[in-house]
Amino acid sequence: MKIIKSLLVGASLAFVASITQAANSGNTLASVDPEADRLAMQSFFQKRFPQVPLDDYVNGIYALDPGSREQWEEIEEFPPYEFDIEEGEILFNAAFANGKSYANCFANGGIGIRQNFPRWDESQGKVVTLELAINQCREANGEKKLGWKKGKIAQISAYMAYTSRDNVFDVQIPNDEAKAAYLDGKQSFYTRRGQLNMSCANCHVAGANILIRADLPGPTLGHVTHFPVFRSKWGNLGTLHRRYGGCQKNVRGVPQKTQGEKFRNLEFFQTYMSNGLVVNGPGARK
Amino acid sequence: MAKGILRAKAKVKGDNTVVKIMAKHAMETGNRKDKSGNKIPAKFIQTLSVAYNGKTVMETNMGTAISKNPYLAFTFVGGTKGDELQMTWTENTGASATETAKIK
Amino acid sequence: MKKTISLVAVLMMVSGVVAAQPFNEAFNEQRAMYGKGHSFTWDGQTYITDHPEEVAAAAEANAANAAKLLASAKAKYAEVMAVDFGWTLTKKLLKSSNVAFEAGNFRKSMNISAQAEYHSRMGIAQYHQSQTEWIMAVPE
Amino acid sequence: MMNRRSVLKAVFTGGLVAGMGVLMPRVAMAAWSKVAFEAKSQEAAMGALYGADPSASAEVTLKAPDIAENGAVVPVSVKSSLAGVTSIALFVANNPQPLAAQFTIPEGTLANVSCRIRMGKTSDVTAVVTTASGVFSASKEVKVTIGGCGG
Repeated sequence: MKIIKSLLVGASLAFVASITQAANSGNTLASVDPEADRLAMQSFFQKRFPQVPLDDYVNGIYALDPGSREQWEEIEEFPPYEFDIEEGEILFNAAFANGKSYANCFANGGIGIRQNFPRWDESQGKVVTLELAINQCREANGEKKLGWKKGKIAQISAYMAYTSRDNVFDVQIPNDEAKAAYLDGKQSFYTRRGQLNMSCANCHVAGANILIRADLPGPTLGHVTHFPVFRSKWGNLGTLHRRYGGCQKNVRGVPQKTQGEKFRNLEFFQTYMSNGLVVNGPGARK
Repeated sequence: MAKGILRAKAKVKGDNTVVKIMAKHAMETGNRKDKSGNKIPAKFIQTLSVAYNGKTVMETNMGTAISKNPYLAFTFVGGTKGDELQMTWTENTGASATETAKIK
Repeated sequence: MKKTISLVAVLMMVSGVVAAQPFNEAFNEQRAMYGKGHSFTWDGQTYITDHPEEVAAAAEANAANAAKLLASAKAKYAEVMAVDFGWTLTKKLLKSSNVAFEAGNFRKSMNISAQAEYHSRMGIAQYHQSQTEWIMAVPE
Repeated sequence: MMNRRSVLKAVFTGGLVAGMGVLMPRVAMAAWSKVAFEAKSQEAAMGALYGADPSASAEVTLKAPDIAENGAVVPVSVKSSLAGVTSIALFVANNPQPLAAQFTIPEGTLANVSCRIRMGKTSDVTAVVTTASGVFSASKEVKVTIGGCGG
C-alpha cells in the first residue's frame, strides 16, 4: 500500500527576485540613507528610459508611453479637473463659523505651499499630509472633518496644488523619528500584499510601462506630484490615499486605513523620492 | 449657481477663433443601474449651439455616447477679442439655458 | 491517523536535506501544474499537493467538523486582519461558508472554510516576510 | 435629394416608428433625430441620416487612438479637406446606440471638430462628412481593453 503523505508548506510565496538584488544596507534606521535612495531611484529610471528627461516624470505614464500621452494631451486641452479647481477655490476661501478660514491654518495663507507636504510635524510626532492638515484645520476651528477620499477635500487640495504649480517638491527629514517614518514608508513600498502577492515596487518600479493585464503602470518617480487626480475611471477627483486603497484592492488585499500611519508614511517616502520635481497637480489620468 | 454648466475657452488665432467648450454634466445614458438595480433614467445634453454676432457658428447634436463632461472644440473664421459667444444647450429632459463666454 | 502521517511528513522535510530541488519549490511547482489532489515523488517519498487546510477539510462532513473549521477560519482571519495583511476575497468566503453551514451543506462549508483559512495563513506569511525580507526587493 | 429607394431603405431600417421622421425633408437634419440617435445599428442610424451609404474618402481625416486609455473618455477629432462640408457625424459601430454626435458646420466654420466619446468595447469608429456632392467617410478601429487597475 502506498503511503501518501500530505504536506505542510510554510509559505508558498514564490519569490521572484529577477530584477532585484539584495541590498545589504538601507533597511535599518542606522543605515537608511534617504538621499542615496532618492538618487538610486532616479538613476534606475534614467537608465531604463534614457530618452525621458527627468522633469518629464511628473507626467507619470505619459512620460513613457507616446500612445497614452497623445490622448492625455487631448484631455488636457480642457481638463475635467478645472471645475474642481473652481469649486476648491470657493471652498478654500469660505469662512468657517468662527470667521476664520483655511488661510489662517497654513503658511503663506495656504497659497503655493503644496511642495512642503507631506511634512514631519515635530509637535505631533508624525507625518502630516496636506489632506490631514486640511481636516486638522477644520477641527481646530470647530468644523466637522471632511471625508478623506473625494469631494470637498480633494477639491480644496486640488486648488492648493494648483496655486503651487511649478514649485519644487522639498520634503525634509529633520530627525531620526522622521527617518523612522520614512523607513516605514519604504518598507511598505517594497512589501508584497494581497492574493496577487505584489508590492508597489513590482508595478511602479520594475513594472513601469510594461503591460500588466491591460494597463501600463506609471513610474513611481513623479507619482505623487500630480495628485489629487481626476481619473476617468472614477469619473471624479480623488486623493492620493484613495488611489493607495484602490491599488491595494487591485492586488486583492484589504486596503489599509486612509490617512492612517502606514499610508502617511508611504506618502512621505514616495514624495521624498520625487524631491526636486515640480508640483503639477491636479492631474488627469485614465 | 451664478455660473452655468458651460466653460469655454475661445481664443483668436490669426484670422480664426478657436473655441473649446466643456459642460459639467454626467451624461446619464439610461443604461446604467443604481445599487438597488433600478435603471437610472437618461439625462444628457442633446444639443449645444454656439452663435457669434447673431450667426450660428456650430450646432451639435449629441447622443449618450458622448463622455461625461462633454467636450467640443471647433474653429470658425473671424471673431474679435472681447466679443461674446452665445452658447445654448438643451437637455433631453427639456431643460435649456443660454450662457455666454468672451473671446480672448 | 491522519495527524501522525502529517507529522511524519514534517519530520521528513526537516531531515531530508540534500535534494536536487527544495521541497517547497517542488510542492509549489506541482501544485501550480496539477492543482490539488495530485501525488508526486520527492526524495523517494510520495506526497500529495494538498494544503493542510484542504487536508483538514477532507474530514467527515458533519455539523461538528464544519463548525470547527469555520470557527478556525474566522479566528485566522481575525489574526491576519490584526497585522493588516488581509486578502479581499476572504470575508466573502467566510460569509458563503456560513451560508452553506446554515443550509446544512457541510461539505461545501468545509471546503470554503479551508480556502478562507489558507488565504489568511498566506496573508500572515506575507506579514512575516515583510518584516524580514522586504529589502530583497529594493533595486541596487 | 433622396431617391425613392433610399427612402424605402431608411423607412425599413428605421422601423415603423421611424417612418414619419425619415420622410421629413433633409433640412430637418439639424434637429436632434430621435430615429438616428436611438437606432441600434450603425446601418440604421446612417440610413436614417443619409439614406445612402457613405463612400470612404482620403479627404476625411479621423484622429482617434489605437488603444483607448479608458473607453469612457476617448478623444476623437475629425477634419476634412473637402469643399463645402455641411455636417460631420461620428459613429461607434459596436455601441448600443452607434450614432455618437452630429455637428452642423455653417459656412465660415472649419470642417474640424474634436470631442470625447464613450466606447463600450473595441469597435470601428466612423466619421461621416456631408457635402453638396455626397456623403464621405473615414473609419478606424479603436481598441478598448478592460483595465486591471489603471494609472
